[in-house]
Amino acid sequence: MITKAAGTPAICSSGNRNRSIKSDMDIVIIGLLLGGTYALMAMGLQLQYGVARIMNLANGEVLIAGAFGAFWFFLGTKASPLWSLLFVVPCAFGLNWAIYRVLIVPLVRRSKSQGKLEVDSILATFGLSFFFIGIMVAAFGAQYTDYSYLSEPVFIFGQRYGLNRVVSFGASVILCAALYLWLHKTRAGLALRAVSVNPSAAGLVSINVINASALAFALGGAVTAAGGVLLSMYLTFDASYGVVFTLKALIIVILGGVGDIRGTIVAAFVLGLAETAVATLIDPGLTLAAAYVLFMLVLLVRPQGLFGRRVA
Amino acid sequence: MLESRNVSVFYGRHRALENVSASISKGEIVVMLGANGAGKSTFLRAIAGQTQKADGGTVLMDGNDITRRPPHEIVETGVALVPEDRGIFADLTVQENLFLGAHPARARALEAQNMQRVLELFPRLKERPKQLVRTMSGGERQMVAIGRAMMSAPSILLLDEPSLGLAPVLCTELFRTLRRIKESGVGIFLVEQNAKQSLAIADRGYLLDNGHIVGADSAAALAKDEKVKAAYLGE
Amino acid sequence: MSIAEAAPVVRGGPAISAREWRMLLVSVLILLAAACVPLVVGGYALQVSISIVMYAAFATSWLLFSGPTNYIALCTAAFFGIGMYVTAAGVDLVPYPVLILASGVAGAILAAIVGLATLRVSGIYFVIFSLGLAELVRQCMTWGQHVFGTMSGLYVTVDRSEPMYYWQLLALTAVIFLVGWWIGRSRLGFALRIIGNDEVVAVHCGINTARAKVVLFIISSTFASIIGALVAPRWGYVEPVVAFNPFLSFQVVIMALLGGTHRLWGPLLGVIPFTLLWELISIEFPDQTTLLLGLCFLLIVYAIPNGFTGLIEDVWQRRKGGVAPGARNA
Amino acid sequence: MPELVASEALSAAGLTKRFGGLAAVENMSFGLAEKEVLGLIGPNGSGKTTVMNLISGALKPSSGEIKLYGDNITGIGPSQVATKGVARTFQLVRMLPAMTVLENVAAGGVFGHARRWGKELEDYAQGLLARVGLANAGGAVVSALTYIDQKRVELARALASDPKVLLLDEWLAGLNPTELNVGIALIEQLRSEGCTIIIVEHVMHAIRSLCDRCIVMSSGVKIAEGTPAEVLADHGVIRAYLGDENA
Amino acid sequence: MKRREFLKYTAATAIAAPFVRAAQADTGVYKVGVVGAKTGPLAPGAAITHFPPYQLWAHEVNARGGLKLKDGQRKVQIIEYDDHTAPPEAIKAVERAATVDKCDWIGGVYATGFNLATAPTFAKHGYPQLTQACVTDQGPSIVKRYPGFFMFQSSTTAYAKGAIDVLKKLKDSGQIGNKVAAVNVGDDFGIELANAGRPLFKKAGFEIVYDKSYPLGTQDYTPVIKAASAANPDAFVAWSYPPDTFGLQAAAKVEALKVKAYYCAVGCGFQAFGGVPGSENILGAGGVVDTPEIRDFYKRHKEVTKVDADYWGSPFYYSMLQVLAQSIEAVGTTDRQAIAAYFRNRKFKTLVGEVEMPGQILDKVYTVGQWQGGFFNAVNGEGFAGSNYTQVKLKTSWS
Repeated sequence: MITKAAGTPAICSSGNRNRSIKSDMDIVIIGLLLGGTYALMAMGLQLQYGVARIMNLANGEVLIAGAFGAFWFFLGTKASPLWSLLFVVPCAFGLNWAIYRVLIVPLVRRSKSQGKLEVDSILATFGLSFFFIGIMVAAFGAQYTDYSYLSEPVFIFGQRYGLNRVVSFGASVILCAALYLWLHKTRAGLALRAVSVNPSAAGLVSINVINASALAFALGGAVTAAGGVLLSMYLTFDASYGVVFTLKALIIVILGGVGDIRGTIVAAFVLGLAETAVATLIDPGLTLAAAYVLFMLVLLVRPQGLFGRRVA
Repeated sequence: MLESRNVSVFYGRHRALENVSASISKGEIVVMLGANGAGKSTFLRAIAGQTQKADGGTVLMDGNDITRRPPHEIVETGVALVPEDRGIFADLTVQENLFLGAHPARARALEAQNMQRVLELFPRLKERPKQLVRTMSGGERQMVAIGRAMMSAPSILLLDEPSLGLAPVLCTELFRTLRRIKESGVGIFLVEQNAKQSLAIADRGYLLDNGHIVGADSAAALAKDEKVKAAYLGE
Repeated sequence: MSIAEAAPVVRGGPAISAREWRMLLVSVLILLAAACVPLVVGGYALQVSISIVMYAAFATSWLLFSGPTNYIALCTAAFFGIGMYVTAAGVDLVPYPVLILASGVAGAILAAIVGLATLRVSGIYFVIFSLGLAELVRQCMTWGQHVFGTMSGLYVTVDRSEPMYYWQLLALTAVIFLVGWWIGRSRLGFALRIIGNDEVVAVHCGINTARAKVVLFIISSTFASIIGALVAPRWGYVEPVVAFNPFLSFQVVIMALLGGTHRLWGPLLGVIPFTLLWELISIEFPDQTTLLLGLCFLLIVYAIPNGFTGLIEDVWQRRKGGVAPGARNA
Repeated sequence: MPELVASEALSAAGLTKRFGGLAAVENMSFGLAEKEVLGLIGPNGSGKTTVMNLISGALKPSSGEIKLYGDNITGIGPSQVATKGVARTFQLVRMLPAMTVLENVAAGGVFGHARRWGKELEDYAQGLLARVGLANAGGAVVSALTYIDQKRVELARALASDPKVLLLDEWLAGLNPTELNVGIALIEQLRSEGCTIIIVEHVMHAIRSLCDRCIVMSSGVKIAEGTPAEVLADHGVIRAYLGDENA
Repeated sequence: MKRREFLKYTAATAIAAPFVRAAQADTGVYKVGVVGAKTGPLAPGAAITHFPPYQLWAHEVNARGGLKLKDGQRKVQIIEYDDHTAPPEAIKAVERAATVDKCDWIGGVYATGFNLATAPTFAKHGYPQLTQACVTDQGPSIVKRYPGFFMFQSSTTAYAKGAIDVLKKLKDSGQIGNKVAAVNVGDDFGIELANAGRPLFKKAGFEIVYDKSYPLGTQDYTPVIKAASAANPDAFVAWSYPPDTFGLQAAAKVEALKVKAYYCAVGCGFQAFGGVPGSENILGAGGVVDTPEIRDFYKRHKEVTKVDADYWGSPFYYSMLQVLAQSIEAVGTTDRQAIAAYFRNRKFKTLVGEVEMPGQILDKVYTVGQWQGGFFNAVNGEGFAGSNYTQVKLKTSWS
């Protein structure tokens, strides 16, 4: 059993020899589609961590909750799970608003430094994530859920791709663009960015920092849950699977740089492309390891992330 | 008119301010002098509702009690603070900083008008609206900070050591600008180390020592006062 | 370890004061009392006791690094898993005691590499990286198992009685305490207190802060790996999913924080009540453990922000008629 | 590049530091003789503090080199520089808040140029405290100290490593006139004891009374050098520093 | 109550509570401890395969009045413990079941590693360890080490061999070619199956044209499927786990992977998998022979536990409990050693037919099943002499 199957390496390399422009294009498209998925996972956390400055470890559970919402809607109505966005998003917004007001504000008030707040919020939201898992296990059971909606091929450059992934990529692009425009072109968005950049000065220009942070946190939660709805169309999930998403989102947010939504988008796509390239060109077994190595390299070369601000 | 009556602030058991009463009206410059750690910054922060709330006394703006209001509400009453660290948004552009200044509801209607006024005061800001404030020099940042405060259409401007870290040549320019702002009808409450130049443009002044007001008089009289000369003018 | 005591001496130095001798004596007595536990209890109570000493060792070794540096390390599971794997891989080849050492060495090497690479980055980045470390090691491990065609799970067959596990872990805990005490008295400890106060001042005082942190990280991680080696035979079978379980990392942190990170013995105060509480929940509400555990986490964060040691010190201060609450942190 | 003189304690040659495209310090060269007190003056943003940070190792120069008694210390990092014998104070006083006054001072004497430990360290730190006028404050908590006393502690901490060169970065800033006199007297005392010091200051009369020699910087370059009296009389200096109306 | 007193009281209760419970011994019931993951990575599998059979069994035994012992009937009481997918917790849970709750029986825990980790604890307290959720090639040596260990399961190799035999038959009859693409999840059972499979593929005359692993928790299987597809295999074999079993199927469906045989391992037997469009004619680990009794079992399972039983573990789990019940009633007491001695060498009639455990390892399992018309039919097995397996169909369509 210890002996290695002879001939395996040679066979594998033959696949690589046949690489062509077409298959390189393939990597790019698969990578982009995956990047769209990652952007959906990470965008909400960016708002919560970048603006509201709360490292929310229960973020993945909110995503799973959104996915369950879509699943149950689909099961009950047989209509497109995308319609469930209409109630999942407002619910998630309200829930996260409440979490911020009830659980986070006391931490913000009592902590004397950003570092202490970070530690407190990591632990509190970790506890919260357990709480959510407990509730979801009780409500939905612990089994795997998978309903493969729109699991049919679409053709791009003659290659087949999952329609659900393409749809969610489209939604992700729209969401990213909308968030970017909102943050950069509206007064409310500017106010959120101001809080992100310098919360203590935001009060000086009549921004209610607590409210603005609550808004960002709630918005982040809503975006995350929306991501959950979209991802549920093609990912298998269960009540305690959220931590996988949280970890991925954390890596993307930090890779891109805290407080800059462009960074998150770029990092999501870089990661998607890198993972796909590694999976296709080197070995699928190393995809997740590659993600961490990439993360480590960026930290070494540019600790503040691709788009991040240098901390003084 | 902005008025503090018997304002006290404690840090734990340490008394930073005790029974400080001071006032300022529109169109005048009032300077508060005091050594390091006398409590000058604490006083401004207490008035503006920043972190340290007043533990005793009242703060009135045009007769309304604003003592325990949060900072974002105090701005709406027409009191704008430029703290010692400037309170600007270093990672946003000049233009965005100024727009943010006009975030208070009271200032939104006047945004265009105020913008014009600020750019007239600081022509240098007009040249580079898209520059990130982080990349600017100390003097330019101070302009952004004061400009940002002016955008909120304040009646009273609170400035915490605006000359700190500025070279003498920039200091002179700054005080000239402050005089012009005053002439436009805004009251300026100035906390300063630079006694000589601030007394030169001020109408009145207070002396703060160890959390207490130990003197109050017209600027001209203070400038001649022997005690002031010894303690703050180094003569 | 970082609360000021207004004594006009530089803490540390070669001479051991009378107070320290007394502390040492008390510690030895407590240790001896703890060593008698397996002679008195057995079965389930012994299992709980083993849990307590294991987590005491984990939390105290975690504190060695995270206490003075304020870096929240979430990589206990990574080093623990390494220790287990080294033991499992070599159990049929070399004597078990050698493996315990080898586990420590393997952990130290990994810690050195990781530490040199990441301890330059600050706070939150380190937290996330450390959290990802267990995952990274696990991925590399499983991929290696595929490539080299070995089995995924490894059997560890060393005969040890339950009391033996207890004594081994207790002895290790004692060693960790000794090391912690020694660090506190050494130049390294003094350097760490300075770093904890102000890192900029520290470098300009000539302290190689990166090296100090790496050394500490290595010491702390080595112990976590050794715990892995000590516990591996008890599990009997080692596989990646359970050896690198990230929950362990969080559990250790929450226990240490519950106890308080200002004192070397702080984690002990957290480990004992938390383990008992955990058992209570598991027994009374086996179906809702996750939910209730989440609530306990929240409760600890909100109700006991400075841990039990913080609570005790506040009470102590108040009794001494001193400082108003909260002023301590000002 | 100027030749190094044997007695030179510190020398900088062609020192340049760029942040992005902006040159904060450009091609600075200067020497510092043993037991000399050198003043570094100039308007804000002229690069004085950058020079201090380059010497103390807090910043790495883009080019140029710094030597300490002929030993190249360019870019070796702040802790190494401290070990080689350069000690500094900070523009805004930095205390170790959770440590006693004595420990604050001792912190400077364990890891730097001179390394002491145990009883020897304690005695030495106590001696330094006495030297800066805080003989009885050793057990106090630093937060209880006044501003000037905190400055004294910081000075004692810098001295604890027996530095070959002492860097004082606006050490007098923020003191009121009475305190200022105390501060100047303290540095005067160090000078008479034969310390080698570089001072960055805005307080002109301190510069006049303390410095053997002055370097004036403006926009990152050296614009004048000489005795305080000479440079302060220089027209160019006055224009750059005090503004046209004073010229 | 003053705060300090309150704290004292709380602390005392917390410390004493575990031991207080021990004192309350119930005599009228037969307590069965069931330890498994309710949270963590293994929870989804346990929620389908591990806990429900016990619930169904207890429900049915109690419906007929309980277990018939010499001193009267005893109702079965199930006590479930969550091990959080962590071995130390599993060890403690078993210990708790044995010493605190004083269970009359403790079921084998969930997953191979956990059974091994808890084996010494079972042995120490004299509890036989009858387990279904333990698949390994090390069975004989484990049994030798722990005489109370009974595997109601077969070896890893049996499953790999079963799958490869099915493919070999297809190849030998000329229905498919000899090229096979094999992927596996980089974890535990997946790696073991892959390692067991490689030499077997060679022996069966297959050429492995693609052989890679992918990590647990991969989010996109498109690259894996596309790369496998590029190697033009005739058959695709995934030694997979539930989340990736689903993910690979979805990716294969989109890619319309052109293989005539598609196999995936764990999770293929979940009812949920059969419900996914495109699962028709997919091969997987497990399967059962379609009988009215089995159909009735699935119906009862759903009614009682609200969970769909799977087509691999569930029927065997239930059969294992039938064996247990028959043994207990035959012995007539709660003497665990006697019960174990009883089922050690006897044949039992169960849901899956007549079974026994020679060498303490089950003599028969269904190794390969295929989804056909909403039922996961057994197409291969081991030890079922003369069983009429369903004919294997080729995978012709993904819709």
